[in-house]
Amino acid sequence: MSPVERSYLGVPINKPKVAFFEMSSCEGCQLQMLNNEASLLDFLSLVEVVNFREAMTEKGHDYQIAFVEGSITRSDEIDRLKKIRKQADTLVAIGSCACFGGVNQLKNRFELDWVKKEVYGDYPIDTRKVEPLSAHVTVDLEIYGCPIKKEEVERIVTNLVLGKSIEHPKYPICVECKENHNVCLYDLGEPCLGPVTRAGCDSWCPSNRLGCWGCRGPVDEANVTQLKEIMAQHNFTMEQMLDRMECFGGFSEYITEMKK
Amino acid sequence: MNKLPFIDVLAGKEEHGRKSDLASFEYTYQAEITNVYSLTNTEKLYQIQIIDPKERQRFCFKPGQFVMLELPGIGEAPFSISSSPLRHGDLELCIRGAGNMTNFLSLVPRGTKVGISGPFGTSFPVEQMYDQNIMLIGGGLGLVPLRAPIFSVLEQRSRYGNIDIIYGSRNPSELLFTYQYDTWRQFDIDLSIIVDEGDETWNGPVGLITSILEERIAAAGDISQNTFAIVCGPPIMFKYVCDMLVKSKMPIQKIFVSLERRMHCGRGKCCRCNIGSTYTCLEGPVFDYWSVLNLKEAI
Amino acid sequence: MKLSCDINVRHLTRVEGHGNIHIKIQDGKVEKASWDVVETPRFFEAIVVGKHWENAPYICGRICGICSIGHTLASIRAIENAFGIIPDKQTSSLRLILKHMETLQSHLLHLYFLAAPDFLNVGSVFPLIESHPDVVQRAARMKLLANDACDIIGGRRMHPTRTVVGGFTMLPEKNQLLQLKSRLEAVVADLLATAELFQTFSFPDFVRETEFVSLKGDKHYPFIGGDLISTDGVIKAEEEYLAMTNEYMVDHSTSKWSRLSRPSFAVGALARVNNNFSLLHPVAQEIAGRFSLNAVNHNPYMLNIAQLLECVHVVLDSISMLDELLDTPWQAPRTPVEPKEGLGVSAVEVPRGILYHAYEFDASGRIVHANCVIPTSQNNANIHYDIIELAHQYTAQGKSDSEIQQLAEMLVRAYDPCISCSVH
Amino acid sequence: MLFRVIARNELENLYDMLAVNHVVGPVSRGDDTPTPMFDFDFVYDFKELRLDFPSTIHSLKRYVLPPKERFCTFTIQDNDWQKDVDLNAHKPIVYFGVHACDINALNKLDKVLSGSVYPDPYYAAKRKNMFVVGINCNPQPYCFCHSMGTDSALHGFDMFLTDLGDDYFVEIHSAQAFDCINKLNSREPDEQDHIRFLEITDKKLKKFTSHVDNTDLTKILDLEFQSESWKEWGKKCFSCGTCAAVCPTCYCYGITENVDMDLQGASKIKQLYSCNLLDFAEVAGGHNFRPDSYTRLKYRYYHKHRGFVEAFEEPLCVGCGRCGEACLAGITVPEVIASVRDKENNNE
Ligand SMILES: Cc1cc2nc3c(=O)[nH]c(=O)nc-3n(C[C@H](O)[C@H](O)[C@H](O)COP(=O)(O)OP(=O)(O)OC[C@H]3O[C@@H](n4cnc5c(N)ncnc54)[C@H](O)[C@@H]3O)c2cc1C
Ligand code: SF4
Ligand code: SF4
Ligand code: SF4
Repeated sequence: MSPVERSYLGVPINKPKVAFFEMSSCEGCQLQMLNNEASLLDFLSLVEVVNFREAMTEKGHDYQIAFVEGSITRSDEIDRLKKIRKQADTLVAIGSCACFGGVNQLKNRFELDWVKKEVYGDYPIDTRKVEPLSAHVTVDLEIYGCPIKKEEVERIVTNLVLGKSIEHPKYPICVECKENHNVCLYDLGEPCLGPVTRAGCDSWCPSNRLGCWGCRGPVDEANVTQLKEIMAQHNFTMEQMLDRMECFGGFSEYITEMKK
Repeated sequence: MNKLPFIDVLAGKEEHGRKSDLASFEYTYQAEITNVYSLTNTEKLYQIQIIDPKERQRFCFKPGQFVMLELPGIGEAPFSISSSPLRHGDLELCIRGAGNMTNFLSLVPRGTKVGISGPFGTSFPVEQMYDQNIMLIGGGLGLVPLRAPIFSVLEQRSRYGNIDIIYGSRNPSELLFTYQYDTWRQFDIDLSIIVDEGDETWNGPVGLITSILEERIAAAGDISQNTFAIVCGPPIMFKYVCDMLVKSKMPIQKIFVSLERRMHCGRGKCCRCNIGSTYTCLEGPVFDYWSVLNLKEAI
Repeated sequence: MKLSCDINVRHLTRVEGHGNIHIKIQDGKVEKASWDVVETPRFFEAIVVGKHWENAPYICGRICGICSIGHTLASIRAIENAFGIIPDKQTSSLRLILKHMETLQSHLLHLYFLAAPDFLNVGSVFPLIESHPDVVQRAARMKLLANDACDIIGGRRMHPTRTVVGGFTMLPEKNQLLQLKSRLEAVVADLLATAELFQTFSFPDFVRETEFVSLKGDKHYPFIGGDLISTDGVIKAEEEYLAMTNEYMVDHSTSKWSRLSRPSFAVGALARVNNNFSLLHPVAQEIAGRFSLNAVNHNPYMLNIAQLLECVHVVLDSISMLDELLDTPWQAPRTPVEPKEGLGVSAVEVPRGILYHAYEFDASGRIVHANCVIPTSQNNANIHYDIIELAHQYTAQGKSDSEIQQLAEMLVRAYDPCISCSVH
Repeated sequence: MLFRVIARNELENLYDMLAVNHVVGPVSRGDDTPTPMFDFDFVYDFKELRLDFPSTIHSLKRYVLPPKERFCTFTIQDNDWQKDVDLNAHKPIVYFGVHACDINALNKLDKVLSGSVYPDPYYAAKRKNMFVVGINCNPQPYCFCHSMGTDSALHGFDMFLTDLGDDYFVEIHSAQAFDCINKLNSREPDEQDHIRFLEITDKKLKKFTSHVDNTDLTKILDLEFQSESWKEWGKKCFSCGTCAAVCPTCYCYGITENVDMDLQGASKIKQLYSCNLLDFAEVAGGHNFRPDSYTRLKYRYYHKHRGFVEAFEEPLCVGCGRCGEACLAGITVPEVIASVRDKENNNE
């Protein structure tokens, strides 16, 4: 199939060939793409999927946009990733694993040898320090979240196809939480990373009465120092705050500082 | 029984062939891009005509005012009108590809429909300047808003004294409207151009705009009585140029500048363009230098 | 007669995760036939060590995107078992409906998007959008309902937000449940149409005697907790799960393998149906008859049908649970949690089979040791032996390499393996 | 203005009479919380109404200025398109139980949004279709409306109730309200009612504990533009915009345009913004006129307590105290202004 010519306001819009790949992950972010049954058909009219192992047998190797999920935990993944990078014009990291290492990077808290032994005993197993994609290749665009939010992905992909620049919100989750008319989790006696986490998920967790765990990583100029004080004021331990902040890897640069 | 009546705020408000105030808020003139010319690598000149002939005739603006240009789904942004006020709804906008909307705009073909709303904002008081000398000082893209007052002045050239245009640009390839320089000079206008960095094609002066300005001020002699200045350009240029004019005794209420801010509405609602608490879109973009000095964080 | 065959499938498609199939037969002798799992391990059991109990469901739910609800619920149950928390009726019902909806959406995804293309001879669901629009729309409609239900009860269709130890962070609104119920009632017709569609497919008549392991139903078809049972007659309590799973490592796989009375056993929809056939909803039992599926069935391709039966069962069961919930006023959404030292084990039936989470806590509620046994890792050995048997039988029948490859791929897919989950 | 007195039990009749329309009123939010909380929401039963509410988390603003609102949609064909504007107001709404501060907030919003040039029809359409029933309040520790002159409402409502104990004292401000009251059992207030009314107002005044000193505030803000206090507050601020979100008078916004996935349509979405957010004053090219959190925080005070005063001779703040209550960092208006004033005193 050749890309179907479409146009928007007289500007020709190509239907880009897109491929999906996964490194170490739960494959949930890819599934989110299939999970949008209400808009799946529109999505498929916008792009041509040439490679999506989780959903199709055919494998195409000429694609312009590669969506890569998962983090790097074994050396063969680096080679695969580099090949993908070579082929793709645009490499999009999807989900916290690809952007920050995700929950997988919690492994980095320990010595590799201990980790191997804890799970596999003496059986030899190949693994390495968990890294985000950007540790090995240039990532053109990051789509945050664990999991990614379908509405956000759809908007981003539409903009990508149109050639519009993609701006992530520069404000924290609190903005969306207020938009959703929620009661602040701190008032309900629960900790929340909303004030320091980049918005875009439409305050997914706080709207369900669960404090934010920071899966989308820090907002620009996150005021973590102040958050520490607030956690303390509300009688949450430093450990509780750290548990959340280190869960998805987005706050890694703050963690070392905080653990001192 | 106590069902409250629903009040339709827009009903029956089309009076005298013009929209009511409320209905005009989100009203866009449908306009067509009739021509596009590349001026430099990044700037293009768009000729845009309001489609409805009646609306086109009714559309009036003053030099220095801006319009909001809308590309559905892509964005809406403010642009100074760069054409002569006499031409009503036959507009020329000179636009630099700076982001989303402006880059997409540079791709759309002739004949594409765009939305225009406005005109908005304050203008350069060219009537006040009758019988006086005018210095029009522009840096980079700052020449764009100067073009409308230049047209106005040229159209009534005999009503003004000496006219100086002082224009600075980073390098010769970024000079705008080069094709018009001769016409301007024919109208007895002193046009001085300086670039930060010359190249093989360039044999004019090289340096900062202030060095030329200094010369022009020296040539003009006393500018404390009968000279106005219109200044437009990047914030850093403003500061130096205005300082120099003030030092040379030009009264601050005779210096006019055009400021740029982020704008989402152009109608004094979104607050994005506020300086201190002044709406650039309502009380500006044209300010006299006294007001600028009064504004916190203006430049 | 055909005597050799050589098949290598690298990164089998339309399954979750990375696995390879190798079959090499020379002169009628199987030289090699294997199912290798090459997924990269993520070491969940290690990464939760030292973490506070609250973290466990949140982190361990991320073992798998498809059955994240199952993992979350298993994790929560293990913690509750360790701390001695017994969920009230309201929480149990809501959790079970949530689980049902995950089962429904996962089975539907498998039946329509992953398995059906094989029977319709296409490479993916995408061409079916044009060739069989009504089928795709039906699938989308049903999946949407299941996903919406997960959103309403769990807060999110994947990696749920409302499910916590002690109950829920918040409850759905009653009118949401009412709407859900009427949508579920409407979906029954779609499921019957699905049954009709699958009746038009021809399932390979491959049989290999297998031991089937699942939860043991008591009065209800089992999904959350209870005793463990095998078709070979083994019965164990939930806490004795290790005696049921017997994990060991093999060379060519990063996933652990399991065995019980035989070198391998199977878990999943077919195992559940085989062990608890009489507890299925009568309508599901009736549909089973149409496919001549009786307990104990040893054809792994019938896993697809077992999934279909469960779809029917979970929808009808959810409707009756919703009726009850709608008739009773809401109780408090959650009970307070007091951590305790000790071990907590839970067994939960997730779409692909029985899942175990077990944690050991210190007195402050921090995890000292964790163990998760995933259905696909229990199935891996069985898939491996199935493939060997399949290679034997079909080579002997003289099928071509490509036919055998197709049948082998279909066989692996029938298990709906969740590989990244098995190598967690 | 006309005055009437109705018996306490007539209130439900008033509600029922009005409830043929949609009703928004104060309801309880979070019974399982340490301190009871309230918010405005649609009400379907008189019993849900909590007219004794101290204050609500969010203000009424969201009903006239929704946090996200679709301004218009476009249908696109090739390089031609049509624009379809929807003001998103389709029904009149009764607001039952609104405190004076929130009524005054609406009056202030009116000045910018429907009073000045380019009146905003999206706002006007909702504002014109409001029927407001005010109710007297019970000042909370964080309320400083008295300092802002907004502790009583002179206009901007249809009727205003004051709880006299057994009766309600009713101020009637619109013909529609007059119609309603005439269908109830009501009477003219007598001498005794006047006394009771004054007593209650008097009691209320004594309850205010938070104050803001507004004397010469516009000038002081100019003088203290470089004050160190701003930086101190800036260090605490998350730039999270919560203050603006709960504020009944903050109205800034941003516009985003989105193209539908099928490329056949587009929409223009307005999102309420806040001057505290990082990119509020960023222009094309990336230059940010207010890059530091303290400059943005300061700007919010400037707009409210200086700029708006310059334009309309009153501050853009009704002293409801919501922003300070909602701010996790504990930044409150009385404290910020006091600290800035304090610097000024020290300088002398
Ligand atoms: C009164 C006035 C007159 C003007 N006249 C002219 C003129 O005559 N000619 C001309 O070329 N320009 C003119 N401008 C400037 C013009 O308006 C901008 O270049 C235009 O708005 C850019 O729009 P855009 O959608 O292309 O860029 P955008 O994509 O909106 O922005 C470009 C840059 O702005 C930043 N940005 C944008 N949106 C966001 C966001 N949501 N969050 C964070 N950062 C963001 C980014 O750094 C981005 O790179 C004028 C401006 C004003 C106020
Ligand atoms: S609220 Fe926080 S943890 Fe939840 S989805 Fe959003 S960013 Fe992630
Ligand atoms: S003042 Fe408080 S509420 Fe406002 S932006 Fe700063 S931290 Fe957020
Ligand atoms: S204070 Fe800030 S957020 Fe509020 S209206 Fe003013 S500029 Fe907007």
